[in-house]
Amino acid sequence: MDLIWLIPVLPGIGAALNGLVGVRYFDKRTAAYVACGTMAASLLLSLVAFAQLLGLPGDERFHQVTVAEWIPPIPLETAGGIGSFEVPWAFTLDPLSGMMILVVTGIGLLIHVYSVAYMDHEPRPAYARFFCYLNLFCFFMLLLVLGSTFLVMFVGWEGVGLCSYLLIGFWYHKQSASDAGKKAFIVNRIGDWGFILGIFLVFFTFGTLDFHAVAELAAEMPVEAAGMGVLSLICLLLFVGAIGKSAQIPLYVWLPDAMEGPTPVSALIHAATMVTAGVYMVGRNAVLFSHAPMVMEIVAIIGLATAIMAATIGLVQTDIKRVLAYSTVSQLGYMFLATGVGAFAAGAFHLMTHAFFKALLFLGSGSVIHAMNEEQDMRRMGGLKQYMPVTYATMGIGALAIAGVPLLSGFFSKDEILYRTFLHNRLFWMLAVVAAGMTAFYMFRLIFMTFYQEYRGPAWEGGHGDHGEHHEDDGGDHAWHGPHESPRLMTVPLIVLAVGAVLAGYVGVPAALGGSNAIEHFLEPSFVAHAGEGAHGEAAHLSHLAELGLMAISVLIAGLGIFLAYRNYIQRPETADEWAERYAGPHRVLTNKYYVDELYDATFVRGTMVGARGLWGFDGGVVDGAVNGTGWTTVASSRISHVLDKHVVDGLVNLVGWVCQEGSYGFRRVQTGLIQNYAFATLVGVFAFVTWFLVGR
Amino acid sequence: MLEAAVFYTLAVLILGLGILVISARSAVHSVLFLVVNFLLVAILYVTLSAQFVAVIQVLVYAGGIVVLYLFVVMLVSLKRAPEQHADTRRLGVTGAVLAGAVLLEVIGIVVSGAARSDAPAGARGAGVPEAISDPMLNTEQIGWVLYTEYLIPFEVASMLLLVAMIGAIVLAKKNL
Amino acid sequence: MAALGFSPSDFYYLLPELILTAGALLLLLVNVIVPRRDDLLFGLSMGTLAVSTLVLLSFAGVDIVISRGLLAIDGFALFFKLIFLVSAGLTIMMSAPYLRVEGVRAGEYYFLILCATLGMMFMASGIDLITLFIGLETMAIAFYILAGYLKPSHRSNEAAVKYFLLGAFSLGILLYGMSIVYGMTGSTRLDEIAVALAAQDRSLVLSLGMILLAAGMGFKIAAVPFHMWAPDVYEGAPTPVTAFLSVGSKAASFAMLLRIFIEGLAALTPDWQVVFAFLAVVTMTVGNIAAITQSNMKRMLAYSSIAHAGYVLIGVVAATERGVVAALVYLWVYLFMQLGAFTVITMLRRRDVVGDELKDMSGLFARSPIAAVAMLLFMLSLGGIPPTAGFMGKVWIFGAAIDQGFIWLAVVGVVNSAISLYYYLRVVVFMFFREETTGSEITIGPALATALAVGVVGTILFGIYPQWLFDQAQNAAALFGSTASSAMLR
Amino acid sequence: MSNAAGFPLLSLILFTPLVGVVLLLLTDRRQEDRIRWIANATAGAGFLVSLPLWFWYDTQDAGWQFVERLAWIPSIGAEYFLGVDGFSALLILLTTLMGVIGVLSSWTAITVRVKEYYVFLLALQTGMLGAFMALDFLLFFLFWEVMLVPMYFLIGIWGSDNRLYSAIKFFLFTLVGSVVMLLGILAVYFYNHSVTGVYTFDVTQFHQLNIPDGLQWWIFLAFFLGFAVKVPMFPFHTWLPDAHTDAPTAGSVILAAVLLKMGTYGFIRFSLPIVPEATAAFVPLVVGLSIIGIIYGALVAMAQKDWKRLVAYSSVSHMGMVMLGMFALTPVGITGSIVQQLNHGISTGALFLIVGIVYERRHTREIAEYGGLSKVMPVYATIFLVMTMSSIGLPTLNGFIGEVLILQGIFVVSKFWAFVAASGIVLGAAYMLWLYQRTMFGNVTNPKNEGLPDLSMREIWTFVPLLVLAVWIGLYPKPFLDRLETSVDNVMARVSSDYTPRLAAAGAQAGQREVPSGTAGAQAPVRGGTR
Amino acid sequence: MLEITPLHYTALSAALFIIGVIGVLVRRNIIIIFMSIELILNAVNINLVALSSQLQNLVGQVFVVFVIAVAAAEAAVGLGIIIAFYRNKETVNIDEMSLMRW
Repeated sequence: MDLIWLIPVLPGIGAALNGLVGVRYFDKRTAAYVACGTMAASLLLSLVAFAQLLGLPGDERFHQVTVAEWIPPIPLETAGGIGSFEVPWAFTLDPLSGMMILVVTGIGLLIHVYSVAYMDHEPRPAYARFFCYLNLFCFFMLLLVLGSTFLVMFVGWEGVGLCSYLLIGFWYHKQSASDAGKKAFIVNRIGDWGFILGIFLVFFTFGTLDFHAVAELAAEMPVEAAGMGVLSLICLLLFVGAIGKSAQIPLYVWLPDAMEGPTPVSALIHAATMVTAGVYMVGRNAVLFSHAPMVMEIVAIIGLATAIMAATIGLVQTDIKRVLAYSTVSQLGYMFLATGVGAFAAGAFHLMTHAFFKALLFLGSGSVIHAMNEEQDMRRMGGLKQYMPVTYATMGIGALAIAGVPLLSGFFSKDEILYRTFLHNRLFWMLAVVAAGMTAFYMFRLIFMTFYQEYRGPAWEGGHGDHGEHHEDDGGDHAWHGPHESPRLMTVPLIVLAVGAVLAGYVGVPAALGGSNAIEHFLEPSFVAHAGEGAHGEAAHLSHLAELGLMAISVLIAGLGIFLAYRNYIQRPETADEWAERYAGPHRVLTNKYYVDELYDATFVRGTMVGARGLWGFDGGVVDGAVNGTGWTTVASSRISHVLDKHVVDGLVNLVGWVCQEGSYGFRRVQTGLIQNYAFATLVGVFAFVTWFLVGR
Repeated sequence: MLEAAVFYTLAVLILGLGILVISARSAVHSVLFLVVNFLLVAILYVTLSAQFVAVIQVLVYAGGIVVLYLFVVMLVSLKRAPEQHADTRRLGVTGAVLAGAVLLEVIGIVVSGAARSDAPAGARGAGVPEAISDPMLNTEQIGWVLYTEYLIPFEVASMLLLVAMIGAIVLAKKNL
Repeated sequence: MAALGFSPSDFYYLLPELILTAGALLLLLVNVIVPRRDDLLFGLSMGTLAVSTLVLLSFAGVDIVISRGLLAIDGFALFFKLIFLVSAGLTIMMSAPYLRVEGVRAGEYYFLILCATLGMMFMASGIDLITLFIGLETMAIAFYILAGYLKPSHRSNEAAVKYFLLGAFSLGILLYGMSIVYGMTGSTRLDEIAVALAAQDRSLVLSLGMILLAAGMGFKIAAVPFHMWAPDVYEGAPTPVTAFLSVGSKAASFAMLLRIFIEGLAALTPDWQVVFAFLAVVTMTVGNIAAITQSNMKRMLAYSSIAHAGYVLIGVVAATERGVVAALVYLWVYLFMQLGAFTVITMLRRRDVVGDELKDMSGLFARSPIAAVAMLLFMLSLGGIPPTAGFMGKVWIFGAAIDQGFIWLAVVGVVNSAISLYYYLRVVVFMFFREETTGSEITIGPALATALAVGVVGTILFGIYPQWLFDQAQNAAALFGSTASSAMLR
Repeated sequence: MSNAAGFPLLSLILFTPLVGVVLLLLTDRRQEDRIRWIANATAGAGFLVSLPLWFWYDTQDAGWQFVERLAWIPSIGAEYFLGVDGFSALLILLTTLMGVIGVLSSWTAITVRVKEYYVFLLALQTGMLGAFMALDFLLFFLFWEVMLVPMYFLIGIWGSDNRLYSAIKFFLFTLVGSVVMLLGILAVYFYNHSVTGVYTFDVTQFHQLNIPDGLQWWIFLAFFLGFAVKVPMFPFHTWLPDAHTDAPTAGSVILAAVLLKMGTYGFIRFSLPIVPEATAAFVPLVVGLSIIGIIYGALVAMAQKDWKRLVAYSSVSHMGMVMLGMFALTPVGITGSIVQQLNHGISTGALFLIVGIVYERRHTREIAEYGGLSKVMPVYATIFLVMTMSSIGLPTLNGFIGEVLILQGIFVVSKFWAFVAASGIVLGAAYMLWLYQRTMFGNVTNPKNEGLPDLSMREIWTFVPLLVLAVWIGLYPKPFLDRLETSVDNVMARVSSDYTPRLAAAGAQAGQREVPSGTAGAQAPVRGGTR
Repeated sequence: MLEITPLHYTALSAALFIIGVIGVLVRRNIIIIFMSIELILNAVNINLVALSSQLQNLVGQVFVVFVIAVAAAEAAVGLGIIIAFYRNKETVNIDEMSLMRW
């Protein structure tokens, strides 16, 4: 277990190899082997470490490794006197991080393997670059997960943001891709702004940045039920960071755009791992959050609102990846809802199951896109079931899982969340259930539009259909022979993930269904300050029967969603359009994603740019001009001084400058060359002094 | 009484001639007024019992310098009226007014100073011989002071005159 | 023998002056006996200066009053006399090639330079108004002639007329001031004046005398508003004469000014401090601001020299030993940088080029890197950028002002020195950044090379290791300051 | 005070570039390659001789090290007094390293007046090194001013379009500040004399003065003007974009990497310890200006169309950050400030090199002229990316360490300031990424860019040290922070009377440092804690 | 009024001095300006002699001797300069002497 630091470092080495040497010298195979090999090694280590962790008694499952000093101790004032600002490179393995490293390395490895085939048509340097980024991402993600202090986590936090930026903009020659990358990074930075301030406040309050130490200290502070105390402020700031990273309202806008990246990237980063970092972070600081009930409430509300809003937008999207993206946003909202109502374990559980089925769905969509020659619009697909059965089957499983169909993983985790929400607030529960229904609807809308109905895509050589379209995409540099099943390297990960999506839920079968909710008990130590201490808020309980009733309701709603999708897209495909016409207003709002992007663009982006240009003008015109005016410089560039004259009014310095310049000419003008005027000046001097002495002394 | 009469007469004449010097149209007239002025000043010196200075005044100024002036005025045979061309930027009149103001100030200061302590409280320099009203003694005294106490400046003055001489030659000679 | 007013020892201590006089007279003779031997005349005058300097140096540490209280042979005088002799030597060195190009006779020219130096030496030594006045006039008359020495040149003529007329006019003012001081104290000897003034109340009449004296001296040091002759005369006079005028004459006038005001009018210190403070401020400001738009090098340096007089006046205003040291140090380093700059301008005077316009400096670096780099040094030094001597001078000046609480004066001073860099750098721009050139090749003869070398060495040496200079200046000011401060204490 | 080297190491470092100058002067101006070799060899030698400062530096010695002290101008008490602490040692190393890089990067960029160019570059090097070493205030000022001239020429002769204007602006701006600073120096000098009766410019002596409040204010303002212009702080920054834009690449690199550090160095070395009370009194002003600088610089950078000018404005923003950390007057803040100075030197220096490389190929700095360079110059794009990330403070790279320390340092002083300043980070990401996108991403739209060659081996080598440093400081800054410990503590001991230097504390309670101070926080429940 | 004190002489001297100054300021003929300067010097001399007489101190008169010597020297040089100037410009008008300005 002392070698856990190797878990992130291995992919890091892979990234370095591929980045420094690979781009120039590796052929595709080598690059792929390096990347997958390091990931596999990392997975292996994770498994061993996890096994060792399991081998420990429940309340001792905490292991910290300090690799090196990072920032050596520097004295600094804190709220409690002079503290010592000190950050080591330290890693923590506990149940929560243990689960996470498994998810990251496991799904990471699968996606690496998948990418080997998916990215095959890329040129060699780009191929190596891709794997370099992917490995780098895993490095940072594992750092984030394993880091035992806030700052180490922040390193991973920012690092995954960077990788996300790089991978979204992987096809940098596409304007939209590089735009999306930039947007992701900058929006994330806004979140990071809150996060880092939260970290500062943590240090200021506790004098340490170690999660464990902070949790222990925080546990001894009173719960801030009545008002916003310092803990609430910390949590709020941290949550701002989580909002950015996990794409919650109002900072969710980057995630749908991030779909510009290659699909494996979407699967790994924007579904399975990175975007859940916010949830993970909140879970990491469960003790802090549970001392700030008001913030918890905010977390829950934002999570819920995001879940609903994203689900509604997902209803009308036509881009296959965007549907999945909004679905991700929505599911993340669920996770926050869970943490917000205090069900940290449920949130983490859903995080894990979601990682499986969402990665599966993305990879499946990637497979479809691959098959359709980079076509992403569902309206141009249809009837693919016959061409790619494996993809169809696995995606179907994924959709069932996310829709919450019983006995699949999503069912268990989602119902746990809904149950806990119900305990917390019934209104929340109702809304969450509605969102779940919408999820089912749009997921099956996706399945139906893609795999059922008629084939609506472009024609291929020798194939049927005659409405050939010109493709801008240069991805298809080889002739396209119609939709086809993806190669083995892609389907195997799909199958593995599908198995996962089915089985992952069984680690957390609720008691109502006769399970023991193993995952919850396993994770519990990570959410309390002292192992063995009981979890909070376990007071309210429902009978198993009521719990089963709730499950039934949510299953019913999900079934309703699926049915509606079936009716609208299989039975009567025209209904969709009818509805769209009938509710034209709402439909437009939804297709335009509530105009949030436009709103942000008009306010923040444009505002900033206008401000920036204005300041520049100010800088060039006034501040600079003011200085230019100071005579000496003016003469050097008469042209500039000419322009300057217009700015003379602006400020005293400017005036001084002008006086200075004119003064020089003035003094010269006095120098008339006439001797008598010179003598006159002398006389003036004498007169002035005499008068001064006469009057003043 | 007589002293006052003499002084006022001389003062009026000196100032009047001074004004004539600076206001005469022709340079030649100016020079002539200047000679008379110098002579009157010499008389003034006599009334102040500075006979030696008076003699020098007559010899050097009236005899030497003015002749030089006259000589130059003649030499500079004017082909056009010297004051024809006037530069408009010249502050002549303003200057005259300002000079008048300075004069008022100076006289004011002198008068006020005199009013406070009716004579400047001068301390006589140590070892400086007293001036004696006897004309012969005055000359002797001055000679004594000049050749003992002020010997070095006197020598320097001789160099100064040599410089002036050489300079005048250098400047005035046509092809040197 | 005391009754005669002098003793043989007086002549011993006047040996440097006597040698100078003898040399000057010999020069006249040789000029007549062996005509057209400019090199001989050059050697003779340089030799005279050298011997005079050597003798002078042997008086180091002497502090006596000779000639019945008219002359002081002290460190202060020694310091200034060195400035005069060195600047005269450098002037003659740069004159030799210049006169050849201009085609004028050298004999009387060297004679006049030596006589002007003689006058200056009396200005530094004199502690009596008459002596000072005679010294001043000896120098001034020599300069009147030198300014007009290029007789065919209209500009030279005009410079002479202007300098002469205004000089005579200001002489009248100065003399009137002296007569008032004499009337109020009954003496022309500075020590007696100091004693007499200390015994009486301050009166307006005295203030009037002081103002007139300040105006008269202000003319000589070219302080605003008595400065107006300077640009025109500097521009018109032969370049080496301008150099000598701006260094020697200015230093001598400062010597006289320091003697009169700090030693003689010590009792009036608060009064003349305000006068000079005002003069310093306007002088620096007007000098620098007017200089920034000049296109003629000599004219620009004239304004710059006006501004420098302003800096030195700050030292005078401080009116302490530190202030005097500052003034001395400044004048000494000013000697090297100003003369150096004029040496370069002299260099540019060739048969076909007048060489004193700013544009004549164009591409100097390409044509003569050594001259350009030297000029760069002089410009930086004038602007007060280390590690040049000018910086050390400014440190002293501003230090003296701050020491005495004249912080505002120091602030004006430093702001001005920053402004001044603008026009000094303009020269650099022309020399280094422009390509076009004018006129024939520049050749640096041995005399000019020596002058340039002295300027460069002085500028750098006193910038990097000024200890020797500071010691000398402190000695000079200490001997001088002892009498001054005793009078100042009243 | 000691000299571990046993020989005048600092003088050796100081005068090595001058030896090069002399050698260059003796070389025929037409043998350009030989000149280049000499210059590179000298710069390399300069770096090598400065390395002992890293290895021989004793982090346990709180005094000045490698001290050399000779009489210079006894009559005014000025001395040839050199010595370093951790702070100046690091800056000296940065200077010598940047010297190598600057000289190396000029190999092909400079084709006219080669000899003079290297002469000025090396002379500049001596000036900068001297300023960092001098412990005599007059000597410091001398070197401080000496730097101006070579830089003026570098901009004025080898600069681009508006070079004369920029050069003079640079010169005069800095000069005005520094002459006023000179007055401040003199005021301290005379005050010291009035107290001790000794005329001296010894900075270590000044560090022990307790100057009365009123005088402190004035001295602080005088110093402030001098240093703030150099930094440059917000209202005094306008010379910077011009100077940077027009300077040749090496000039910009050195200007950004080293020259700007003069100002911050001055603050830490002189303002803070000599006039601590005034420093404390002026914190709101300086912090306010710094924060304005951070935001303002970032916003203006965003509006730029000129690549180099954008980087220049980013400098304004970053240096605002440096000033902010310094005037937190907390050990973490000051440490961060110093680290950030190094970081700024590394990343901004590299960014200017980056601009210089395409400028050399294309002779334009218009961002719009570029685009899609990733395709034609992948190595270049990669390096640019790393440096962009370093500049915007991405963790694992150097910038992050500095920013975190600075913000943490200011946070404990005022939450509000930290809130506002941290938002500069967001803007920083925005303009840098936008720049990166506009230049590197997209398709090659401008046909002139199609044939651009990627970096040559020489060019890569100019970046390698910077990349290594960026990663090193990002991942393991301990060696750097250890070296700063005593420097920061000495300053802190002046600005805060109850501060206990770490070295002393460690000596007093040897081994008891592990006691987490956080427990103190737990005992006293915290309420908001805004001061 | 009737008792003639040094004050009277000083006033006379001041008046003459100012007359000279006015002459310098208003006339355009250089030669007349020179003569005005002579008036100024004379004013100084009157002052000195009167003070000397009043102080019973000969130094003032010695001073006058020197002033007269200097006046003579100046006259010689000044007139030499005028002649040199006149040779070139054929004028003694001071207003035509503004070649160098600004």
